[in-house]
Amino acid sequence: MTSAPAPIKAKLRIGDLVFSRSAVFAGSMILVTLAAVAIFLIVQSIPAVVASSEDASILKTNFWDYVGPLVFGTVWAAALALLVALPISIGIALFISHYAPRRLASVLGYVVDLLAAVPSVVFGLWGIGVFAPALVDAYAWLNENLGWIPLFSGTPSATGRTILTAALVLAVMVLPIMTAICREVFLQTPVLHEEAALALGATRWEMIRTAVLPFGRSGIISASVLGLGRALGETMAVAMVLSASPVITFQLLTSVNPNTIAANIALSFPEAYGLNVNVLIATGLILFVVTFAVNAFARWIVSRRKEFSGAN
Amino acid sequence: MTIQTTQAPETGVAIANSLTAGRLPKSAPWTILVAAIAVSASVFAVVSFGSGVGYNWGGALFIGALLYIPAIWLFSTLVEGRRRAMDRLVTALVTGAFLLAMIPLVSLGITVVSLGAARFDADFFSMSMRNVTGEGGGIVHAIVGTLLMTGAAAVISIPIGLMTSIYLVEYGRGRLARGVTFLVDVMTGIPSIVAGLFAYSLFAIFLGPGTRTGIAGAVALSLLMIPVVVRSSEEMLRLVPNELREAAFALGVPKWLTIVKVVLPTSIAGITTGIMLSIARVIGETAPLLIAAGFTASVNYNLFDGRMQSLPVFVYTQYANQGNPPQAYLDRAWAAALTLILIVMVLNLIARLVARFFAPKFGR
Amino acid sequence: MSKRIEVRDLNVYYSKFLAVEGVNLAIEPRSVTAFIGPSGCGKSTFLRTLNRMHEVIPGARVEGEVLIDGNNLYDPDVDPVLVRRQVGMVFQRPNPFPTMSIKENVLAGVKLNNKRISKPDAEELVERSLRGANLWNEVKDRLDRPGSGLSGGQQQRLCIARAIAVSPEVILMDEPCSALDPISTLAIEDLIEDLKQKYTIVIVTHNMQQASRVSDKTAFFNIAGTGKPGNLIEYNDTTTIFSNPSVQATEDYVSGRFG
Amino acid sequence: MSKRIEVRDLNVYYSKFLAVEGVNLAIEPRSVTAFIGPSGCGKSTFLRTLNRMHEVIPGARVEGEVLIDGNNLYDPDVDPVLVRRQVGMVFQRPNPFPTMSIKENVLAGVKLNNKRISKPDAEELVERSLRGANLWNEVKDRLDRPGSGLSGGQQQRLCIARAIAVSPEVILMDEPCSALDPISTLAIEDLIEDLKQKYTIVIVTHNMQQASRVSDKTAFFNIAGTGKPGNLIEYNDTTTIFSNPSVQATEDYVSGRFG
Amino acid sequence: SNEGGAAPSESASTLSGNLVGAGASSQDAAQQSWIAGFQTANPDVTVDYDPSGSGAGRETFLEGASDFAGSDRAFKDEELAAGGFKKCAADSSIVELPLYISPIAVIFNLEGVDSLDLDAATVAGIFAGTITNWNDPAIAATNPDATLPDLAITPVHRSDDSGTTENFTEYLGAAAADVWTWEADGVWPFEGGEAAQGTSGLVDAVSNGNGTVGYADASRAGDLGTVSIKVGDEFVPYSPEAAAAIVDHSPFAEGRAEGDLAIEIDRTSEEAGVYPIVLVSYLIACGQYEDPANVDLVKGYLSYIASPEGQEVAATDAGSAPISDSLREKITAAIDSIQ
Ligand SMILES: Nc1ncnc2c1ncn2[C@@H]1O[C@H](COP(=O)(O)OP(=O)(O)OP(=O)(O)O)[C@@H](O)[C@H]1O
Ligand SMILES: Nc1ncnc2c1ncn2[C@@H]1O[C@H](COP(=O)(O)OP(=O)(O)OP(=O)(O)O)[C@@H](O)[C@H]1O
Ligand SMILES: [Mg+2]
Ligand SMILES: [Mg+2]
Ligand SMILES: O=P([O-])([O-])[O-]
Repeated sequence: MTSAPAPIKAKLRIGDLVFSRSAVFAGSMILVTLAAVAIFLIVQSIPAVVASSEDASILKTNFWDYVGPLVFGTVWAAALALLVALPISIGIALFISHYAPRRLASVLGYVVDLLAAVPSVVFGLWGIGVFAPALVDAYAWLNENLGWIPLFSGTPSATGRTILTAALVLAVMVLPIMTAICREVFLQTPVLHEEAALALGATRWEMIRTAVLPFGRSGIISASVLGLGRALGETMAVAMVLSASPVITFQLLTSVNPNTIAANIALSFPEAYGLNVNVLIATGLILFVVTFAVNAFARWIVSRRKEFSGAN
Repeated sequence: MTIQTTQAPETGVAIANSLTAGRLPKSAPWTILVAAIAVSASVFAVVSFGSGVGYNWGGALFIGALLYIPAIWLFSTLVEGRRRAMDRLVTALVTGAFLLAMIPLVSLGITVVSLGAARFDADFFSMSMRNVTGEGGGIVHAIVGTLLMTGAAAVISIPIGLMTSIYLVEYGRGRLARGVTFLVDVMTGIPSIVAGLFAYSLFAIFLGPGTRTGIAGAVALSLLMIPVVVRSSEEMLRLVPNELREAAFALGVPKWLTIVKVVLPTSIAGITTGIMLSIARVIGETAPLLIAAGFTASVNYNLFDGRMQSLPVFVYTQYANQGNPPQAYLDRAWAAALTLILIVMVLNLIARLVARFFAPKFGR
Repeated sequence: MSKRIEVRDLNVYYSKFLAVEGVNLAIEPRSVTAFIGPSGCGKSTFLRTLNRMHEVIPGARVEGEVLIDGNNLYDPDVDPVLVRRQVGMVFQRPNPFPTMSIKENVLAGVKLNNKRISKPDAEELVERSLRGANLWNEVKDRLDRPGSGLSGGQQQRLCIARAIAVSPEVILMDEPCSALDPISTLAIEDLIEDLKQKYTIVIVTHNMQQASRVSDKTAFFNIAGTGKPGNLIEYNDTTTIFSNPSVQATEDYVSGRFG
Repeated sequence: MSKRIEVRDLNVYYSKFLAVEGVNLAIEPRSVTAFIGPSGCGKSTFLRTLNRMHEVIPGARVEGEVLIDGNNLYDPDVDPVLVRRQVGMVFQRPNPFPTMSIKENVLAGVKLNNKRISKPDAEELVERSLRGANLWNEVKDRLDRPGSGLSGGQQQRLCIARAIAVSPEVILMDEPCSALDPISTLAIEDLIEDLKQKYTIVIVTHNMQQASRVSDKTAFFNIAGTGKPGNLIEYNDTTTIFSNPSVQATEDYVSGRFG
Repeated sequence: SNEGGAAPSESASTLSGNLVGAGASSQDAAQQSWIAGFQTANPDVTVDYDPSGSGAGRETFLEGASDFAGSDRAFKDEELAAGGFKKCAADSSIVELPLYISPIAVIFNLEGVDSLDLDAATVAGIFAGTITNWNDPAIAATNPDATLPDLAITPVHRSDDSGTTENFTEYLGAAAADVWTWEADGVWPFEGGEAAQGTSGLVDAVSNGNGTVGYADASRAGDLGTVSIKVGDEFVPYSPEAAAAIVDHSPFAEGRAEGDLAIEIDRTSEEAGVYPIVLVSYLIACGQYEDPANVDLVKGYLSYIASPEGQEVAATDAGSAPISDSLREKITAAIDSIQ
């Protein structure tokens, strides 16, 4: 059989060393990059945060008053988008992983992935030209019949370019990435567990509820985080579609809507000069912080029931 | 014992086979769907007749489909009992979710193809915009720029992203790993425009103020791409059962070879999908490229010198700064958008083939 | 409560591959039937057709009839969910739900019904099922810990507890004891003895002794060669099969060095 | 070539939970040693410490020494990879690589280590290993089909073939036959008999008969209660353990209705 | 392919090199035409223009990262005083040339109405949100023949910081000070009304809505209805000539260096045939470059833009108003002074 027994003494395995070092290096690269971005943002932001309207012409009073409505709009639009996108993407993922005939499923997966191929500018163009006008009547109807709900009150927009439209466009934009991740995770549910549920007399939905969804939970959260990150940071589509003002309002159907940080940067940056540039970069820093907070929250949810995570 | 599990659901009808108890006939869902659409169509007809507005086919179908969901649930509850009804409801909802997502896709597809077809000609793919005004011109420069910059971003991001996810799944324990996980999430939140600003400023430090180069664009894109690669690959690597790692370890395979030869091949399909998603995520970015890579009408093959055009920036500027005749600009914008989508489609297709080729072969 | 199972001319296919061919068999209520045979002869495959679990595998399909108390399982409008509620199953590999605690695992089948179950009832059911599977003493202090933290044997017993918690009428067991130590195996065999008073039980086993100990009837499956379909060679009272089989192949198999 | 294993005062922890306590044991080269004991008593846990496979589980750690031919496995500068190449392992659940064909699975130990092997050599090795695991006849026509398409028993035999293909010096087997039918089990036992001429073999089994058939020495593990650590109760020649054990618990266990 | 290379044989050009500019997107279409014309005549030259926005253009120029800038407004006095133009010689002044003049049209989308006559106060009222319905008496008063529906007015303004907005609000503030109390600003000064990004976004919003009204570069008015503005006693529709005329009737800013031709548009001019809502976009270069390498190129390019031919291509391709000959004289003198 084998030749003389190899000594059991450790030898420095170059492959292992190189591999683990480069893995650590890559991980550290992220740290470094992010630190660099953070430093860049912070250094650029400091003058803006303390600036007043005299120093920076886009400020009406001070920085915080400027950024307040933007933070609200960012979170509001992203939350609306996620609210719409999450159930739908889970639905699509389930449809592809557990409902559609197998042969069809991979084609359907591909078709949904295609949505990810659409650049945000095109979503913007489509949003202005096709989607928003198509919603005008529906908004008018909602306003007329459900106007007593504060969300639907106010004068409905004549062009349909409201925060709800923007959120829906965002939802469509984050769908593919969320769907793709959910789908991959659902497909990986161990057959053993699915069979266990079915053998207990579960219907397909009950099987999904007992075996698939709990197993995919951390994947679903990851998908949401990615989707939310994308929605929070999306620039062009929102800038093009949304009729924005510096306000805080929960009304979904009017022409006066809060703007998002990223879109605001895109809108104001081209004409910005001097301290105004710093103000805009400082709003970018705030967006960063918002994302931080959202992610920390998601992590916390995932870690809470880690031992039940289904990972072995 | 208070739990009753086994009694066949109570139905009035005497049925020969107790196992068939109270099922809707196979054709029932379709019958109900047609009925729901018919109801909705007639309501729309009445409304349209009453108000004099044109008949809204889309609305009628949509509302009809919507109506189907409670209808099937109701019928199923009556005939088949609560659990089956729930199952049918979820089936309807899940299918509905899918069809709903098809609406924007189809609408977008029709829009882009019909508007983009106008300029899908030979000139468009053999010319740049150099010295072109008004009609004519092409997008060679933008295609070259997009491919070069996205390619460079991929070359930067995929190794870093993949290695990071390997670090997180296979090596990472303790504080650094937790930190990296968290920071990756944070990184997903870098607004694209901030990424552009950062890359622009970074290169300004080294190459002097105001330099706009393809590589700066690529760096901006990789900032956006890395977290997507990490996240999706991490998710896929975690799905590889530990049993397989153990099997390899027990054969005296070093960890790195286990990762390279067992873990990665097992998850290659998911990883490829993730990488494709990340490329799709950045290939359509406008704002950062506008800032970091600038704008030009001529072809530039050199990532490290001079401005570089890209398809999304081209689409955006053609739309935003329309000259005379405006239609020529819009046609170019849509045709470039269509081209961009086709490029991603082709990349996607390649990735799928790769994934299929390497995917685990489950016999069952 | 128990049911009679009758199988008529059953062929099972994996897509085009005929895995099991022409099985005819009648399983009496309130009895234990053992399936024995060499690996790959289609015992698991056949077993799964008795509660339509094979349908979970893409491409798997059957020809023929399986009658449970005279009702054909494969009638076009039979609901497989109903079938599986009446015909429970325990698998070869333990498969507790990793996201659930031990207690939740036991209650999983009951909870599916969305039936409200009072807390004391639930606790009683959990204890009874776990005791039945001889697991109670080992886990009674950690009912809220994840089921996946148990050892292989413990996990399998948890799965048995889960299956009996919904009190099906027929229980199919695919090598349920292959991961168990003798003490647990003994407990499970005792349990099978108990359950047989009310239920119809079908068990696949490689352990000839187990077959002879627990079963009333034994079915011997064999396979002519790789790529060939598995066949039911002989089906008879267990004592007959082990003492006086009518087919040579059966005799060869049961009289192997193992017994 | 075969190695002597000596274990001194070994404690195994899962984080803070002491799973196995104070094991002292010497395993002679060219012998088969069986570990028996009730489920959860730490047989698998202990077995894995013999080739440092426990290190794969986060939080698992040992105290004490394991000497292989006098070299302590747990010396700080010992390379666990080299250990595992000399001390192979077959697991309780079959785990073929899903991305590989049957042939590639058998060659995995060679190929994964980037060793070159000529085509005829490879084919010879594949055939020899598969024959050794009594799988050759069943799969010889589909060596290029995925390994995961086999039945449970076939998969386990494939894993055994994979383990013996790298010809380790010690082979650890954790209930290798629990998913096998008697014929395959017989083949594996024969194989163990063969391998023992050259190798040191340690096998965990629930099958007392198997232990008495194949092993020279038997170690009986037991556990006082849940949450308590497992202990090595008695270690002696197999005949002594089964005929004349010195501890009451051992006698109780081996004389259970099972034999 | 249309990529550079072989020079046309008859070309007598001796110019070669790379010229980089950045700035106002309003000029972009015109810049593309100028670049095309200039590069055709000088095949060894490549000119790039980043339509990154006026502010960014001025910053880029200030940093010395571009050879020239395009801007919808001239540098302010205090910015000039701060100085620090990296490309320019130490104490050089800068040259600001009003080379792109374009009327801003008030556009609307109202079924059955193609044009309206409005005075400044009414336009201001509409955009300030005090006139909210198309059948408002103020509108009817000046449009007796139009059939005005009972329909809400949706005024659309720019959501981005924009030169168009700045010029439009400057006009409203000057011509209708009673109604429009805000200062001229590139950012829309108050909350309310519909907002849209960029000229294209605004035009799309107006076209896709019903009862919408907005303001945009006149070349983009397309089929939309447009407003004739009351100047003196007349209602003047937008036209290139009328736009050029108001520039000619407006004074240059005072206290500027020679060659710095910043114009202060006289929005309240009552001169016949002037159209007061115009956007003047500048090309900005150094009076004296630190590095003389590109001076010939800059002069050549700017001269081409100022030439009747250059102004003509911009008029065709971008719908701008050609500058008058008298303005051209001053501009040519300024270009000649660049060193
Ligand atoms: N999902 C599947 N697709 C294709 N063939 C399969 C599948 N599952 C099993 N087979 C084949 O069907 C035959 C019967 O397999 P089965 O698992 O029923 O055998 P078994 O008697 O249960 O064996 P064991 O005792 O090892 O569990 C085998 O040849 C096997 O390779
Ligand atoms: N990864 C783990 N983390 C924590 N505890 C564990 C882990 N694996 C096993 N244990 C515990 O360690 C003890 C010994 O388990 P082990 O799997 O070694 O038992 P075993 O004797 O092999 O049982 P079986 O015969 O069922 O395989 C058990 O109480 C078990 O719950
Ligand atoms: Mg089986
Ligand atoms: Mg074990
Ligand atoms: O030219 P604008 O500044 O109005 O975009």
